[in-house]
Amino acid sequence: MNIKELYQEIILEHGKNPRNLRKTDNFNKDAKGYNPLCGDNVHIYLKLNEKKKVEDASFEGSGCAISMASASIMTDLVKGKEENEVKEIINDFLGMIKINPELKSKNLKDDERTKLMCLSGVKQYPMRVKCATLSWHTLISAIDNTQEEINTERLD
Amino acid sequence: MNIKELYQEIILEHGKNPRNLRKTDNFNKDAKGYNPLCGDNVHIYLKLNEKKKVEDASFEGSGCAISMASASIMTDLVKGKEENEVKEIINDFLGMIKINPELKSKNLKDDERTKLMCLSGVKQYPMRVKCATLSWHTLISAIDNTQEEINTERLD
Amino acid sequence: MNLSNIKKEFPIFKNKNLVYLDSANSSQKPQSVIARINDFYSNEFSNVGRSVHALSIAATNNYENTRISVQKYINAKSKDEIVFTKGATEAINLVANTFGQKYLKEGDEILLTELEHHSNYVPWHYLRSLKGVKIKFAEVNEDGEVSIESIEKKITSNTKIIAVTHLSNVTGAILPIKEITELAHSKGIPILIDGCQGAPHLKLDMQDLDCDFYTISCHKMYGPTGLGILYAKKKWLEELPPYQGGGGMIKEVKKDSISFGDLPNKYEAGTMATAQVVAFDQSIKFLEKIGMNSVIQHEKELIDYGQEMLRKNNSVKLVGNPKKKGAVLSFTIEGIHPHDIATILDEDGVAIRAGHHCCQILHETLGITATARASLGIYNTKEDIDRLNSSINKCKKIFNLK
Amino acid sequence: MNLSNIKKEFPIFKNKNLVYLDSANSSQKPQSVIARINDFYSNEFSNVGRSVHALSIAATNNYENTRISVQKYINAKSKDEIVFTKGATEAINLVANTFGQKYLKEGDEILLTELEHHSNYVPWHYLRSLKGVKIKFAEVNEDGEVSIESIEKKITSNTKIIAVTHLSNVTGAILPIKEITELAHSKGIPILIDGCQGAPHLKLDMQDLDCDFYTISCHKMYGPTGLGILYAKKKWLEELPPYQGGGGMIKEVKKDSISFGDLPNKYEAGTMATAQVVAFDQSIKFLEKIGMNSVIQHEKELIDYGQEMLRKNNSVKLVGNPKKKGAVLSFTIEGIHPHDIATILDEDGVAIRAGHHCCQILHETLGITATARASLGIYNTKEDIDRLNSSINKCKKIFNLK
Ligand SMILES: Cc1ncc(COP(=O)(O)O)c(C=O)c1O
Ligand SMILES: Cc1ncc(COP(=O)(O)O)c(C=O)c1O
Repeated sequence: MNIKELYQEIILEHGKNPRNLRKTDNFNKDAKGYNPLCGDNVHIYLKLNEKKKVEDASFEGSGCAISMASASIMTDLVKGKEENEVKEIINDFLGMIKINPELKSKNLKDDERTKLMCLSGVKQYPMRVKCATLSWHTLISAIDNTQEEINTERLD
Repeated sequence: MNIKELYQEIILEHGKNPRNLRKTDNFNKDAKGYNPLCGDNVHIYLKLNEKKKVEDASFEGSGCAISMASASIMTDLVKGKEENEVKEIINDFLGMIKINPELKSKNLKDDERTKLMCLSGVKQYPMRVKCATLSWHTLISAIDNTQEEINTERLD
Repeated sequence: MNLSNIKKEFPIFKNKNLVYLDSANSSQKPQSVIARINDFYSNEFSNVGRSVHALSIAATNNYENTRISVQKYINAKSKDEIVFTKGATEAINLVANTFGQKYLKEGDEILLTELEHHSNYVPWHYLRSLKGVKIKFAEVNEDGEVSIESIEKKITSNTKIIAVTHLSNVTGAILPIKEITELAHSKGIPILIDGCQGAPHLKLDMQDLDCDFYTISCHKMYGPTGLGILYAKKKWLEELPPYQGGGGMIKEVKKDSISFGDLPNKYEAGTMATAQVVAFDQSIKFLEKIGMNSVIQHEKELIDYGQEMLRKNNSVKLVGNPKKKGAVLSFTIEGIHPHDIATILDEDGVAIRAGHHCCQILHETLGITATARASLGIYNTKEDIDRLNSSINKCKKIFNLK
Repeated sequence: MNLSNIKKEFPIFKNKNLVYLDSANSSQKPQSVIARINDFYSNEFSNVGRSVHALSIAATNNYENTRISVQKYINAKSKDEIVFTKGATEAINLVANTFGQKYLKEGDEILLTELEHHSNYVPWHYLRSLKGVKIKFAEVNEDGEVSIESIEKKITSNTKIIAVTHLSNVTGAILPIKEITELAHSKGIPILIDGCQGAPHLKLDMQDLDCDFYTISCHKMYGPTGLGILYAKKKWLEELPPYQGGGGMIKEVKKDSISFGDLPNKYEAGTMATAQVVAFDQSIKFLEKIGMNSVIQHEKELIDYGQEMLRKNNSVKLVGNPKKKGAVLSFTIEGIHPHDIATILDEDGVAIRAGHHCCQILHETLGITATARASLGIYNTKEDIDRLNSSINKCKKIFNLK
């Protein structure tokens, strides 16, 4: 395994210039996440319309390249999708980043799948998996409105 | 080293039938000692006359054969001796029980020296040295009137 | 694993003269445990936790693996219910301190038994002076047991927690802890089991037992020194305040406030006993390989054999005669102080302990100042008991007893 | 002992690729320490204390020997001033808890510094909630130092204890602890020195330093995990109440009262980390054999070399620039998060740590969320620093930095 597979150009680019790093106006769902290991923190904002379709997604926070890129790619990707679809994608992503070799979700377009697979290098770096998954867990929390701050130390 | 050198007949005999196991009437000096290791405890009583000569010595307490024999022999031996002589004998005994091969005190008669040397086997049993010395340390405390309970864990 | 050959697994018994009967004090260690410590320090050492380099990741995984092994071994519901401490004593202090802090006030009662080890009394005693709580002691009967009735008798509406030993380190009595737990819970009282002597000798199932707290001393369980375990139901670990403060147990630290980490980190402040935790996995594997059924059967045979032999021996008096007994043979000999017994036995290579075994209250209740105690481990044999008995006879001879 | 060959004494460096720069977290262990643990468990194991059999006597002597070695090593007045704990964190908790209990009341102030490790803050924080005391922080300057003046500024008539680090585990600043101690004592205030990072790298002389408490973390000092040391002046150990309660620390236990043992037993409740204490004697012998003068000189050369090299490296920014600095090189690289640095370095076998290093307050003060930290041990070499530097360059390349 080469370190360059972890730090692919697309990750570095998203890490450096994260998309959606702002606070959505009139958001109607949000949640905070924290990774005590890195000190990474993230705040996810969602705006869903009446049909539960994501009109906007954004985040605030700071962290390592992996966590920033992951949040950036994620928020880009969920825009325009329906809540159910988003949940399905999250599961697919979390499965892939831990064990599955591939993404299976039908709700992902080919280019989206390719982009997400850029994060798959993390699998070989167990301590960094949490960096990649923090924003995703926080997204679940936002959708479910659990009001509970995500703390990656609680996650396996 | 044979265990029989530790448990010589004279020790067993004094251990079983300790002399002076009582409380001196009108004692004018006393002190308590405690050995947390064994739970042994001893209370020494002295009656000194105006010339600081020991008129009577006795003890109360319970403990192992070594500690009972030691207190028994000790109280027998100090009777009739002067305070200074007693102190000198204590030092001599404590030196012998730890390192010195012999007792050197001029204040000991030959038979007294022989009797004390019966306790010398303890030297080979470091955990039991405190059993043999408890009453002697307590005697110092009584003479000096320190009011402090002797605790063998404080002693080296 | 063949129990008749088990001494071979313990390097200490290369000394063929040694009859080790002091396992209630601390057990010997099998080669696999010793080797694991050696390997870990020699090839894998790193601190666990927050470093991201390869050694640290591997060490952290090993450390957390032991937590999971312990969880499975004692059938706890969650790995987060397993807290590593420096010993059982610390585990009990942790509970007494945090439970006392949050839930106890003047007039409340803590219920112990007369069998308890100082480690399951002194920590509660602190609350007496600090908070004005009362301590009650369920009585031991003449067989050295504490019955469910004697516990029940001392429960009042003020009883706020019960703390009892699983297996007495003096009389060997195995307490009916499942019944005591049911009784306690029927009155809404939480219960701590001091499992120091239970864990090495009995089967453990936390979900079946349903106790609130269970404490283990790893060095008595064929594991390294400097390590203990607190099992506690998750709700308690969540509700109780943290104990020691330091690195690793916090979430966020500011100048005016601190928030604490999640379980089990909340209770593991500072650098932990990493190598010891990693090696303790081997202790559990060792016991699993033998199987607790075999351990229990083997030790029961020894206890029965030993009791019979000592009962037949004139002037020897067994201390306690509990119906359910494990691992411990305490005795006195009329006319010989236990410390003299221990010294003479030691001369023959027979290692026992003499004294009050950190149970002064029990000894006072029984009216004896000290006892001699032969305690068993998985490695003991009937020959060891024979050697014990013949050394006792030597004692008697030296002291001119019949 | 030849320092150029010193890696040979540490089995972990059979892995030639390893550049271990995480010693401030925990140090590697020399063969002599590992072998001592192995030997002790294999041939000599017994619990210490109150058994009278031969194994126990020998173990107790070994255990107490280490206490005397430590006493001599740090030039304490008496061996009774050396208390073994499970770690430095516990040592600080012990002092905060017992000192707080006896001497602190609402409105009293505790003076720390902005440099402190969480282990020297959280234990004091508890007293804030429990007793209503205040915590003040002496300020760190832009070089990452805490000066005597900045301590003096924060002392008031309410200051009841001062607790400061000897050597910062982030900036490497060596504090003027002798002057701070004099200042504190001139105002009648006792002082605790957190010596976790000081002890492995500097000469210690308690009688000269005259501090009231000094805490040591043995696993950072080439010793086993699960062991720490509290040095405390005898008068404090006598006057303060006991900490944890349990076996071994008591004198007499009755149903309604307890009296406590003498020093140092009073503070060593329960079964201690016997094997670890016995082995730590070898850590001290190891350091004595090299000689602290050589250690200090060797590490100073490395620090100077490393500072120069990293200063020359574009985009690398050293964190802290203290005049007196030891053992630690913390840095950031503009545009690369420390965790990414650590992961990339690790790929080359260069083990460093990234994060806040349990010093969140310092990081907040410095306005950075995390730093990368390379920390040194006696086994490091200039080649290690070269490897660090070239891996940093690789990082920069991956992140397209100049
Ligand atoms: C400055 C400082 N203080 C305290 C500690 C805590 O030491 P330990 O984790 O060994 O208890 C550490 C190390 O983690 C430290 O670097
Ligand atoms: C019944 C019992 N409880 C508690 C303890 C204390 O365990 P540790 O000394 O390992 O903390 C012991 C052993 O000493 C024990 O036998």
